Amino acid sequence: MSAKRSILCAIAFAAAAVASAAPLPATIKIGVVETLTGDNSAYGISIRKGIELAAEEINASKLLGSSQLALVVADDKADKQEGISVFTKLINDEKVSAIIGPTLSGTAFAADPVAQKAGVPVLGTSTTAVGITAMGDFIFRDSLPQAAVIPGTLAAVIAKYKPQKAALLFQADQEYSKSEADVFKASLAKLNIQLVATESYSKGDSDFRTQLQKLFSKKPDILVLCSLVGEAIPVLQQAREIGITVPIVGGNGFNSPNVIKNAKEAAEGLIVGSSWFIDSVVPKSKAFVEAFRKKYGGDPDQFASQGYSGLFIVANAIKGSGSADRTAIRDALGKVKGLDTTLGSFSFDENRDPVCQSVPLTVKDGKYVLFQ
Amino acid sequence: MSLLEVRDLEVRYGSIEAVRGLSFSVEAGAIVAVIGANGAGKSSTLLALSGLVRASSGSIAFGGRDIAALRPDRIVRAGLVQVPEGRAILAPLTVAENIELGAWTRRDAAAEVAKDEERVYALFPRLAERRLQLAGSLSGGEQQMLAIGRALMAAPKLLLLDEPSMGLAPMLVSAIFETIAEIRRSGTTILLVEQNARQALRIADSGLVLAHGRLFKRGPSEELLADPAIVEAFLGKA
Amino acid sequence: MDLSLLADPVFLAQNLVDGLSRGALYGVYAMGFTLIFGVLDILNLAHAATFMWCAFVGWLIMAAGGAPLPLGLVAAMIAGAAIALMLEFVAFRPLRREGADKLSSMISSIGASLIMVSVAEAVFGVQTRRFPNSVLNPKPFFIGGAGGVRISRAQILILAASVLLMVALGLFIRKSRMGKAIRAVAASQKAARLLGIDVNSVIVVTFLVGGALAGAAGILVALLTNNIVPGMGNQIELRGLAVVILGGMGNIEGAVVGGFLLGLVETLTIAYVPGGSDIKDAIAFLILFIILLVKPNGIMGRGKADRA
Amino acid sequence: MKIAPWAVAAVVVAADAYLCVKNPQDLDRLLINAMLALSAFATLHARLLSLASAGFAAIGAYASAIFTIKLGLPVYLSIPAAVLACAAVALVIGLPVLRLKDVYLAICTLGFGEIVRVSIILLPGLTGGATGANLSTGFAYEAMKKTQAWSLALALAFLCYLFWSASRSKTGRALRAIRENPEAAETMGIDVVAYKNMAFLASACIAGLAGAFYAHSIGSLDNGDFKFNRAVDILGYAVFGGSGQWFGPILGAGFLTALPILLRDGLGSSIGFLKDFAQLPNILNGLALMLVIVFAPGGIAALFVRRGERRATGPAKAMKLDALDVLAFAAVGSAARDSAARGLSAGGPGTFLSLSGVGRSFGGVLALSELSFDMEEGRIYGLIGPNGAGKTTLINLVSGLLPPSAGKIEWLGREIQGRKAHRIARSGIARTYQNIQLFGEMSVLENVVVGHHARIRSGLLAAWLRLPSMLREEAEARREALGLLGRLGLSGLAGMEAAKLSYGDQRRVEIARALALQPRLLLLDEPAAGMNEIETAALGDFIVDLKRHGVAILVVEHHMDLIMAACDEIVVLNFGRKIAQGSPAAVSRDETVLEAYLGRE
Repeated sequence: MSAKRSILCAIAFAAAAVASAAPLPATIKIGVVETLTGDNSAYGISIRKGIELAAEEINASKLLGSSQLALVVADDKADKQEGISVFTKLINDEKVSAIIGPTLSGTAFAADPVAQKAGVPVLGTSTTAVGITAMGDFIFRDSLPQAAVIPGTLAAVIAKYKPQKAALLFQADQEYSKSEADVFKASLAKLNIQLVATESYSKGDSDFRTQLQKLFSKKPDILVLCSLVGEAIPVLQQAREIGITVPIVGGNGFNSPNVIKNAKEAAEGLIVGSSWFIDSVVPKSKAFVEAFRKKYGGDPDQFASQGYSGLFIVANAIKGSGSADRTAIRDALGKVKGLDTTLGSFSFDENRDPVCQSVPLTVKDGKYVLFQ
Repeated sequence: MSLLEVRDLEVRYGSIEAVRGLSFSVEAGAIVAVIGANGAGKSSTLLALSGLVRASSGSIAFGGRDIAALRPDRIVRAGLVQVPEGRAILAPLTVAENIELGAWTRRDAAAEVAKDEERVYALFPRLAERRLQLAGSLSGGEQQMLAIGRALMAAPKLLLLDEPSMGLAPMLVSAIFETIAEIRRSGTTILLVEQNARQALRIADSGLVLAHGRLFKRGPSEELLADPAIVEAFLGKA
Repeated sequence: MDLSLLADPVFLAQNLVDGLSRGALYGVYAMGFTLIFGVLDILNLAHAATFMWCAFVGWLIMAAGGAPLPLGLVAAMIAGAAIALMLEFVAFRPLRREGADKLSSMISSIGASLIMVSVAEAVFGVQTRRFPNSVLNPKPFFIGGAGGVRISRAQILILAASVLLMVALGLFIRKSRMGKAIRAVAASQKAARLLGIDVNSVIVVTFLVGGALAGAAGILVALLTNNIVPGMGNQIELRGLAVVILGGMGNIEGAVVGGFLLGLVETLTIAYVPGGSDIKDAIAFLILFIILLVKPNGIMGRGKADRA
Repeated sequence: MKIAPWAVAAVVVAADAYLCVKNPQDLDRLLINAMLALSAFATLHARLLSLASAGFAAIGAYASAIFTIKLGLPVYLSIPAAVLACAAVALVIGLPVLRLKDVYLAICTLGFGEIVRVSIILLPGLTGGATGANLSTGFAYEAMKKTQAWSLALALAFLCYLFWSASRSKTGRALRAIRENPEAAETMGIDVVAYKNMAFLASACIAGLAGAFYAHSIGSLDNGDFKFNRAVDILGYAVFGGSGQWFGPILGAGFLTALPILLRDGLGSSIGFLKDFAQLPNILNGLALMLVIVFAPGGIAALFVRRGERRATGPAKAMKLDALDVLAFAAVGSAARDSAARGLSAGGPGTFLSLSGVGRSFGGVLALSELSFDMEEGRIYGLIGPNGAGKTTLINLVSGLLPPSAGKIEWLGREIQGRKAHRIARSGIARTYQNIQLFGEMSVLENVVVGHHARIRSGLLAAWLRLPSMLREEAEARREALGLLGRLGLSGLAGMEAAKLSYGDQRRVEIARALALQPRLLLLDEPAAGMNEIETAALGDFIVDLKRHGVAILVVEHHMDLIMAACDEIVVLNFGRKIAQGSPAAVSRDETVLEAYLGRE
């Protein structure tokens, strides 16, 4: 099944594999640094589940021959100092071959340089901020930056609704939401849609009625919401509560089964753009969702999928390089092209950023479907 | 049997021994004055009786029952009530509320309590005038009246008074002593700690003289007032 | 100022409704906090965690257990009282002795809070929990037709509850026998002891009442925002502190008035000041600064003498 | 429960050393936290419950980042520049905010942190806004990284030295006095407001320094780095470690930084059931925090203090004033005259102290009105009257604790009404209190040495340099203070904690402390309260003796024996008005006085 395909893909790395003759060690340690406690742990826990599932599959399928991947999981607590401390520990004490993480871009900016300096490849599976991969040639990510998703989503919306005016709500003190909002603003301007009002809230807010009311009073044709998963649900519900019926375009935070599950009818008609969604027809993805449900008894989200694919990407790079050497893995990662993942066909560009599909989705009858 | 029997009482604060092996008793219906120099252990003794500091050893029998290990509120409930040095009135509460709270431990009928309330206001007409005033706004003398009145509301069998005359104008000092005598006439036993030793002994039946945490001398008031050694050391020239 | 909006009376009325209900939420939270401070002079930084746990208990009973709203409210208040009682025994009473720094209790409450939030995370996870519509129909009423002022059932509930709780607590503290004992302990523990008041049990009652208020706040906030997460305490803690200070530490009515004030100011800032939503957090504290410069004991503070 | 403090400290230090050897990155974290803890200590120690450290750290961090990235300043310049920026902000916000008390100050300074955070978000051009500032791509970063740990350690060590030396000087003593009792400190000639401002400024600078180091250690900043929780954490380090001693916060930071790391490393997260229980280290962390604070409720540093200093060196001697060494005592009197001549010789003859038309009201109620009387040098004045007559108010007015609402107070020819209490104290007026106001947790000797505050010239700089002149002055002050205690029969108690003394002994210490100011005028508010007749009489003799050595005295007392025996002149107040003035004999026969105060036998 899925492992077979991976092996097929790995043929692309055959040349590199031949070049290094030394056999892989019996266990290869991969560091997993995620936010596992605190407000932001929803992402970290989800990613970790995806990665652990991937590790099981990789080890069971003997993707790396007799070598086994051993995960060393650590909690970065969404704290910069802790991130640095954990990275150092994994690199110096645990001698990991590569690190997947950290969860938040802010932590990545602090911790990734540690790995860069030590020459340990890092693969971010949820860091989307501008400048992450610019920190060095050991830093990769498989999470699509917002600029790669949003223009496509908006284009699809324009095609259907022909909006003239848009209003925007985002979280002012959150780096992810802020940069997503910036990309939305730029894209709207490029597409000649007038941004009639922008409002923000801050961490800790749970009552957004006033902001929404004010946005609503400007009579926009579409409403753009940039929230993280936690706030996405109440924002949606309150928007519907005060009677906003115009199409709502959500940022990445709205692409979660949780949103549908909790916001219920308020989520109907919501439009999001994403590299992955639960009903994705990509074959790898179907198998992943099935395996995930079986192991954890719930639906995976985009972060689990990106984490799952992340470990496969790393494993394939190890296989490709035929070595657990950090630099060799880095070199092999740089050569990943057209790898079959849950995110579809996956490549890294020359800046070590991901190249993969992104599709506009909408919520219909409690499910994400392709938006047309 | 005496109302209060103290045996070998010791009180320590860390390395300091404030009371060392003190024994005395108080008979029901009496006024007993406790006099002595500063640091002789008078206040410490009272605090130990009320359970506000724990005796490190010794026994305190009140009405035949050992109260040395009881919580302060239980001791009040048993009928041993203290008016502390510095009065400790509840400044942000009104006079009436202070008086009312004095009866906190009483479980008898509300009518009884109300009767006692009237008795206290009769004893201290100044307080009656100021019922709704905040206690913190009273003058020093009025606060002392309030503290005593409030203690009476608990229907004490034994009333401990710690320096009731401290900081009061001479006119008020004699008034307070008169009040104390009157309280005794109504049947309450009183243990009185005073720096104003001469006046205290005058209204007391007997006296205890403390020095360095020990009992230095005890006896009927007249005897102590006449004892040249006591006069020399504690009373000064009349 | 956004003048086009200023001219719209419905928008203004809407903001007043939203601001007052937001403020009511701050007020209910702050009431319990200020009560405990008034009596013990201690900042109970585990109050927010208590509040959060009560929201979860209410959610468990109503969403998962299917209990009706009044039962959920009662359960949350009982849970709050129970948690506060536990805090008193574990975090505060051991430190209530001579030589203990007042701030030590604060540290101890931080420790307790850390444990409570972590346990909630471990038990419930950090995903948002929500009430089903069966608990409280989320469909708002519109006063004056479809384009009129919207007021939700949760808003009505929280406005009513805040005033009711304020009056009830005020009466309890001022008139009841136990209320007077609480004030006595607040004024002087030594004096209260000499009156035969069992100070520890009065403090226990204080914690029970304060905890129950945290419980009420937890469930009401949960209903209003329909967003129950282990981190929800952080969200209200800072505002709660500001409200308590605005109203004067230990002043119960002050807490509610301060809550309303902060809620209104925040809402009106968002509504009428251009870019207001960006600065609303700072505005709250700027106002706090200004008020404290003029009245260093808060708007209704009259110093320690009239506390609790 | 007895805990050996050195063992606790050793465990903390060993744990931290182990961590830093194992993971050098944790050294930065530890040192920065220790520095932040010191910044919290600086305010806490001056009785300011400030939570501004996180806000100042944010300013320091961003300022140094901006100076480095935008202005291209080298790191060794950008960090000091950032500290200066913090100092500037502290000066501006300190003025209004420091008037607030306790929790009000705490919440207000929390608010300050919140305003700083929002400002960071609102200034994206400067700070990167919500997306944060990133130094890691800046050129300074790598250079800084190499030098980080040792420069940080050096800076912290230097700060420790400053705190250590300051704590053993008049500055440290003044701050301890303020911590214990700001009002009494003020009337001992300590400029409380200035010291509080200084403490706030120092705290801001240290926090800024820590923040700047943080910026260069982490390499990236965002607005979440110094939020509310951080502010509380920082205060936690200081309280947990103990705010009484400068090394407490460092131990506290050491403990509280190491604990979560040790728990994390000790438990791992890949073992068995812990795999899905990532919260366990946090839970144990909280539990440990509570347990330790229960055993060391005054903080770790308090464990050290309880032992040495506060032991009585001998039993209190009875007040034997007849054994007063008159010759030695004369030194006090002459010194008093010297100090008077030094500072305030401007006054013409006859205007020693003069009150004219002095009044004071509280919320509309007149406590004193239209009070006029003069005092002459070297005489004893008694002030008597019923409770609430305004006697203590008068003492508060003369000593500067309250400004009069009307009238004029002239002292040595200058009007002093409305002047700050510490200046009045320095000009030669000392006082005692009706409710004793000692510095309770300080030793008896230290209490008295506080009285030398104004006369010790060596300031903070001298303390930091440990100049011999400063050491000499300190030794001299202690010697004099011991002498004074000896004369009051208190030398056996010099090492005792003042609060542990009996009431009467505390009164004597208070008098000794007031005399240490070498006053020309001594205001005594009910000095004999809590004394028996014998002691009261001895006190009377003592007062008369003081007069003989050139100190004028105004004494409020209800003990009429003392008043009649000691006073040269008596002023009688009733309901805030003077109802009589004259010799003891005259006053005791005065009908109005008998009516209002003395009563008739």
